[in-house]
Amino acid sequence: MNPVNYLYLAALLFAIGATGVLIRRNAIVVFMCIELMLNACNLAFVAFSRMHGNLDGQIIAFFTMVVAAAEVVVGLAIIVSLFRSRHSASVDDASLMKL
Amino acid sequence: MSFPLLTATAALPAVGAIATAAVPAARRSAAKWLALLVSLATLALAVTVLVRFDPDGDRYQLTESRAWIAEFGVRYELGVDGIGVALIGLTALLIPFIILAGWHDADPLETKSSRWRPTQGFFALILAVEAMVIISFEATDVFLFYIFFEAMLIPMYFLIGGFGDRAHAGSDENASAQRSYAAVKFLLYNLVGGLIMLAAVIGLYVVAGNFSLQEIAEARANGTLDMATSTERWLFLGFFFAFAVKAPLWPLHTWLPNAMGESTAPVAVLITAVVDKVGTFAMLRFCLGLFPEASKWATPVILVLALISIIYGALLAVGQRDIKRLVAYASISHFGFIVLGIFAMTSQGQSGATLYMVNHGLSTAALMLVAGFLISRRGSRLIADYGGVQKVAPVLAGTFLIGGLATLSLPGLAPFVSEFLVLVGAFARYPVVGIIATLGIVLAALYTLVLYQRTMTGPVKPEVSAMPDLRVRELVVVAPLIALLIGLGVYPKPLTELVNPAVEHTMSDVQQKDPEPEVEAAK
Amino acid sequence: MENLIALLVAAPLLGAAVLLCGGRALDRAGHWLGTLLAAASFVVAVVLFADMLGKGAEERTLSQHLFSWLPVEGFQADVAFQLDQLSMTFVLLISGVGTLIHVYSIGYMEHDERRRRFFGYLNLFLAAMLLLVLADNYLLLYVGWEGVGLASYLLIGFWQHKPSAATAAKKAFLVNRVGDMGLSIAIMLMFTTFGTFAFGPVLEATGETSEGKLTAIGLMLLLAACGKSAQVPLQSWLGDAMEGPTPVSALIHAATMVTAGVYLIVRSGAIFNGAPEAQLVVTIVGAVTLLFGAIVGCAKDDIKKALAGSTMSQIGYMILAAGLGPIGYVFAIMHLVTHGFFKAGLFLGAGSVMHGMNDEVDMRKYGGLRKYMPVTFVTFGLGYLAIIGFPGLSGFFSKDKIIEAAFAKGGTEGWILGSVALLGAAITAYYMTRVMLLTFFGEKRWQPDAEGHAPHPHESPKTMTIPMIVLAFGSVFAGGFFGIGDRFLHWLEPVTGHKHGHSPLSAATVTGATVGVLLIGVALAYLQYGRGPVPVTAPRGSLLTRAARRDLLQDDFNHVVLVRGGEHLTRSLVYVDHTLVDGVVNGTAATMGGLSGRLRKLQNGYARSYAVSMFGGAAVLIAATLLMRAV
Amino acid sequence: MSASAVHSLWTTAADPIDKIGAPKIEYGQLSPTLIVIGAAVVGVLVEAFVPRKFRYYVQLFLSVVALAAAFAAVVGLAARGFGTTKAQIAAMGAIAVDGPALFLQGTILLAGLVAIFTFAERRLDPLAHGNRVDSFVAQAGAVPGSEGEQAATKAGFTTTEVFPLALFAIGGMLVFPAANDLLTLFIALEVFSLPLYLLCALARRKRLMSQEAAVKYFLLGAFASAFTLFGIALLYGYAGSVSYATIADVVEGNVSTVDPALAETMGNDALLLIGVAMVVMGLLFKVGAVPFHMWTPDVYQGAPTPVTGFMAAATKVAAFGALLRLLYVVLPGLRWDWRPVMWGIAIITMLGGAIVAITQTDIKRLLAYSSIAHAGFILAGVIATTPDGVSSVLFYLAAYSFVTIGAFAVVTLVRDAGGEATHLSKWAGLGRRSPLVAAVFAVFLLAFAGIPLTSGFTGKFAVFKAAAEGGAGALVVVGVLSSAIAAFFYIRVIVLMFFSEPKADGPTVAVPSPLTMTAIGVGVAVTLVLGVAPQYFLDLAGQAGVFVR
Repeated sequence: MNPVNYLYLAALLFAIGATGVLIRRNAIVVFMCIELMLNACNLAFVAFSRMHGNLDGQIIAFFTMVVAAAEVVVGLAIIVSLFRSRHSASVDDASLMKL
Repeated sequence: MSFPLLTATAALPAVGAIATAAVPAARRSAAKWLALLVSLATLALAVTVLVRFDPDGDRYQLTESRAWIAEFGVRYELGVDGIGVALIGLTALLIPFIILAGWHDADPLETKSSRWRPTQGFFALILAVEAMVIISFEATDVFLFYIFFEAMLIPMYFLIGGFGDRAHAGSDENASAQRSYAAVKFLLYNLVGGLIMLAAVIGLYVVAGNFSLQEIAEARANGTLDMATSTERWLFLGFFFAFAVKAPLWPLHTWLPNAMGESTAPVAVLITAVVDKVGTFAMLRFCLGLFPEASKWATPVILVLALISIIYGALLAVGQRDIKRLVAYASISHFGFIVLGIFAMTSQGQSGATLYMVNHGLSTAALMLVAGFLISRRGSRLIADYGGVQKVAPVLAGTFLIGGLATLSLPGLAPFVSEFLVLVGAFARYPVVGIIATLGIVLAALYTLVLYQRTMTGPVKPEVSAMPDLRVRELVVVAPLIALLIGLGVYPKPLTELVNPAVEHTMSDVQQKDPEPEVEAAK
Repeated sequence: MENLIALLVAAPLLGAAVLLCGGRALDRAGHWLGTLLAAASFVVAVVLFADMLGKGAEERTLSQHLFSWLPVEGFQADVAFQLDQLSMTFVLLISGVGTLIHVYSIGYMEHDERRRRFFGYLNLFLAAMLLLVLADNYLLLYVGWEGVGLASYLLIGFWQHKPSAATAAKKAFLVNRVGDMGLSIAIMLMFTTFGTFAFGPVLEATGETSEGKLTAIGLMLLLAACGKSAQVPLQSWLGDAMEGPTPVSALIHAATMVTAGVYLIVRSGAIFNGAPEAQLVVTIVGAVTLLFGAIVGCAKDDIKKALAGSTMSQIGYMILAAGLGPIGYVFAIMHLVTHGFFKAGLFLGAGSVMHGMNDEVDMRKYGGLRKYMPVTFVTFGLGYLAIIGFPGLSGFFSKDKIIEAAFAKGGTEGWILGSVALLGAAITAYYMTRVMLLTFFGEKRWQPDAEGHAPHPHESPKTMTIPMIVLAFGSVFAGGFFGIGDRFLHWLEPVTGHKHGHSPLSAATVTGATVGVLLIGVALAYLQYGRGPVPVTAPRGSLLTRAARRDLLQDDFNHVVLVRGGEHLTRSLVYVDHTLVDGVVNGTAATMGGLSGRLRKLQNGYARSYAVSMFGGAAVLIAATLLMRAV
Repeated sequence: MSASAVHSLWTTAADPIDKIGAPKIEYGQLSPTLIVIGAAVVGVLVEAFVPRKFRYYVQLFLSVVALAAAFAAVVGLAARGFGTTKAQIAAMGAIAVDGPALFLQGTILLAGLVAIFTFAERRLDPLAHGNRVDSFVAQAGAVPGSEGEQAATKAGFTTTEVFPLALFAIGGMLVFPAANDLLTLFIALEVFSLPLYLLCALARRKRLMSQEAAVKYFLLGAFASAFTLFGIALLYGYAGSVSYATIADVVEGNVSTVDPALAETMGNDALLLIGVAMVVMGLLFKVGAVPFHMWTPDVYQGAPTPVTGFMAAATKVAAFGALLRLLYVVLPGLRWDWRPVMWGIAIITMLGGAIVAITQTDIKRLLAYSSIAHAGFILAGVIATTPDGVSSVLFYLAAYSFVTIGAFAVVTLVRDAGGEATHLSKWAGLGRRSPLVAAVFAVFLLAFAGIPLTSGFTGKFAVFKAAAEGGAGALVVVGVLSSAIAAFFYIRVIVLMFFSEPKADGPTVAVPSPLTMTAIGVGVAVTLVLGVAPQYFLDLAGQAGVFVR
């Protein structure tokens, strides 16, 4: 099956993730959408890796997973502390600073 | 390399400024004396420059040249021509009087926290301005000039905004509000001008590859550097705009009345008699020197602006109710004359313009400082609050009148010489312009005499009845100025001989010949 | 010998410097010092005069070069003097009359605590006036020209505490400035035309340039003359100038300064000779002023203002004569000198009267003073006879010659000018007689002054009477001395040149006519004021009278057109400067602020909207990049 | 894809492992990064094992020594000519050791050092229960205002983790501008971003704002890096490799062997252009260019001020370094595509930053917007695409970072009951109260405004000159105009400090410990030196202006 299709899928996933970031209020969900975007990237990497017949893309995919994990650690820490002090994980509630 | 005299002349006040600022808060009078001494020493150095300078020698003398910022093709190049020497002399001469006149202007009203040291600041800033002005008269490297042309705004800004006129109409916060408005206006106007000039400076570098006045001039002369006409014009406009703001030329003048009105009289003198001269000086040296063709191209417009400045400034001076604003508008009119002289492109006009810079400095200083003494006595700047002063303080009135007569350039006083030269110079090339400009002398008489009549003559107002006459310190300030006004009016020859060769150089820069008199032409 | 010339100027200048800078220490002796230096200058003048008489007519011109004043490329101005017969005449007149008036002022200003300063100003005036007539180039003349203007400004406004005085002084200076404009433009024209403005070269080279240029220069010089000599249309200041102390009026506003215009025109004769149109204009100005002044003189009740009017009209005569060209120059100067004597005398007399009458100036409040101040009466009377041109006295000779010359101009112009001059003579006789009658004859009409002191008229002190007597002598004999045997003519001819015009009327006819109109004028005046009692308050009078009282509405005109208009102009300009010129800048600042405020709103604090902007930005970025490749 | 290709792919995949040699790492040339990262790791261990009351001192000592050592290493490398003649690619093509890299690393290290001083300042906040405290929360986990927080404060807890975090961030920043392939770029990006997210959340005062700042920064940052990553993927897809050199070759079309797959993707410019756009967007986000700037004001305001200063300075340096390398090494062949776009970005960034700043009322937000405007100016230099452009940008970054850290350090001094008094109205009359501090701040403001005799002017002149020479005259004009606008609000602050009467309830100016004094002092010194006698540093930047490929 033509790997290009995987690219379309990746693009689709990326778009979905981005849209999610734009429209969802809950920080956790927003964060999940970002993870989705990262996964889309991974898919793209692997697909390309296959097209070009070298392993770089696959290796990068592993790196990305690690980075994503690290992001989860940091991100959840921040979001949780925010949630605890505000009793809400809505990104829209956190708008003290503006203008 | 011999003793760097020019550097020393500029550096001394700079060092003095730092020293003055460092004087402990309690020792206020020490700071004053220190500042005065430094300014006098600077005057001595300036005199040495004057002596060492040979009018018939090279164009630029006492030159210094050191590597500075090779990256930008910038060198630390100093050198003076006759015009520069004259203006350096003027600056160094006026500063001591300014300091002396402002002796008490910066005494703190109430005892502030021990770290608050207005007096030290005031005099330090004045010296800083002097240093920067002097070096910008000396710089023969465009970048070097630009640096100080811009940098001098900062101390001026603090002088205007920080040490306002005590005699202010209205409440204190109102006063400080207007003061900072004036200061901000001053800074923004000049900063915008300077930034536009910055673009032109960069453009010049792109075209010429270095900033040395002489090198560029030579390169242009022997054709190794040819600017496209449009480029030259754009660059010229960039430079001229900045200088026209500083000068100030209509319609970029409105910052001056605010600045002069809100600041103390000595600072007002510093602005109009010293700092603004850098603008007209730079027109002569940089606009004409670097962009002769563009200068000629722009001449018609500039002459019109100058004429407008002359008439418009005078008319507004007539319409003023505030003594200092009146003097400010009078200065605008006078700057119109200077610009007219510069761009008349005749040797009479340009010599006249240069003399005018010096004489206007002296006359405005005399008038404004006496006005300052007057205002400090009555505590008001409004003309209407005065009357009959001449009865109670004849000496003050007399000096004020002489200052006024100098402002209306009465023959026998220095300004007449320069004004007439400018008029003749303009008339020789553009008769109509010359005639219109002559209207200025009538209007000048009008605003000066009206001012004198309303303040000094008539029945004595009760508020001024107890007004003391000039004190010794104040006489020491005014008397020498008046002496100079008369001296240079009767015997301006030394000055003209100093200036003429430089003017001839400028004329050759712009490849202009004086129009021949009709009769000789016929022969 | 020529090195003495500088002394003429230096002496009074020194006096001015010392008196004005010197402190109260000089208050006691100041006036003597001033008088002494004036006298010194006169003595020097006499010495030079004697020396000059000793020489032949050709080498009488002396010149002294002091120093190069303003050397600029292609532009040479020197401080140098030139003393020829013309200057000599003026020098003698100025320093002579000047000295007399110094003496007079010693008495007149006795009670003024600022007397020292007054003498300082007088000396300053003398110096400037002498500089004016001695200068050998127009620029230096300009210096003297403005110098006398300054002195006159200071002296008119000497009693500055009186607002009227201060205003009058300012007005005088301003009107004169308008004239000065003319002079400076004239000098510029000379420079561009001849490349110089020294008398010698310019006046010799007049032949080499176009008549148009000369006319332009001439008209500009005329403008200057009008300002200084109070000729229409710049005459309005002279009347107000009477606010000054009377000696000032006598010296500056009668004898010397106001005649500077005549000097200028005569001195520039060569230019005018080359410019007939300009000459015509000059004569017209002279003629108009001649009548104007005379009419004003008839209507004024203020004795000094009446005399001022007469001064105006007498100078009108001189200008008229000067405008006639070579036929008139000499007589213009001659009348100038004689007028210097009798008009100064008349003013001093008026001053003496006021001195005795608590400074009352309204003639309707005088009357019958001849018994109380005989000396004044006699001297004033002689001056009166001189000015109306009573046969045998100074005025007769000089004025008669001018009228003759006017007719001699020939053509209709000649007729018109001549008859105008005659008419003027008649009116002169009328108003002077009026002054005489109102002041010295009839019954007393004295009124107590503001403080309620009734006046006790008394003769003035010697210091005042002696100068009056001397001047009276002048007014009686000067004319005869000059006129008989054309002494003056021969003296001045080498400088001004002279032509005998061919008058359509014989000299005798003209003289007869002059005397005739004179008698008519006197008779009319006597009929009106001599017989019946004179009302203390002026009757309403005819339209003309009322207009004349207001200087023929000239001031009103100025006020409406210039003052009001100027005020409106400046006020509107102040507005423009504040709203338009400044407004533009403040406007831009405000716009920036508004823009900033609006853009700020985008920063609404919601992370998601930030994300939107990023997303949008990315989209645009991508689109743009692709677009770049597309195009 | 044909079966044979799949087969070949399979066989390549099945090649015996022993062909892969152990990677060759030039430890010497990577020493700066290694030192810092190593110190960071040690710092973590310190947190684990050193008793609480010594941690602060040990951490401070450790970080200072590490940064100083790393800087020494950079200097050493530069001295050995790695900046110029011996510039080369290290670590199997992952890291470039060349002029720009070393210059920027040096700058980052010095900035970091100075920033660490401000991190360690413990004299400004009043004693909490008798303990000296810095500007970081006692216990990040504790809910604001809860008993837990009270207890933590009482127990004298302090978050000394900030030091290792900062070191990690610095480590990442050191790699970022030196990264020579896209993977390393991405990793470095994350390595320095994640610690910063955390640091933002650790303010002692105004914790809610601090946490909000962290959340915003984190979410938007992650969002941006997702874009970057996708962009990287596309570029990889386009060139079949993530190494800068290879991509550059492919872009310029000079590749020796073109296999069919590559030929196919090479033809597809969309991949290239979209990829470039997305990667560049990620970098522009980090430098805070309009329209990717919106996080800047909020984060700058909310984060603890020392962190703000650190971010504002170091992040910009690193990000611009990376941007330069990307554009100059990878995409010179693509200049005509990205230059116009960057023009647009630069213009709206300069104007946008300047204009919006006019109406700001909070000093930290004001500085944030000013930093946006400055990003615009630097972009003007980037666009020049000449060696001069590179060196001018390098110089500008160095000058700017010290001014910024100094300015924010001054902000930490002006305090009232609620901690730092950042509202502008509180600054009224500061010049009367404490002239010295006000004067110093004025110097920084003038430098921001680009007044001559300050480093700001030299830098601005350098970039504008480079831009003009690079044919971007119009940019210079816009830049000049926006500097005029910008001047307005810097001046406004000066007016406020000097010309308006002090308020009765105005803030006090705390007297800091030598640490902050050093930070401010260094800032002032650098500002003036680079303003008056910049020649030496301009030369340095000039020599460092060449990238290795």
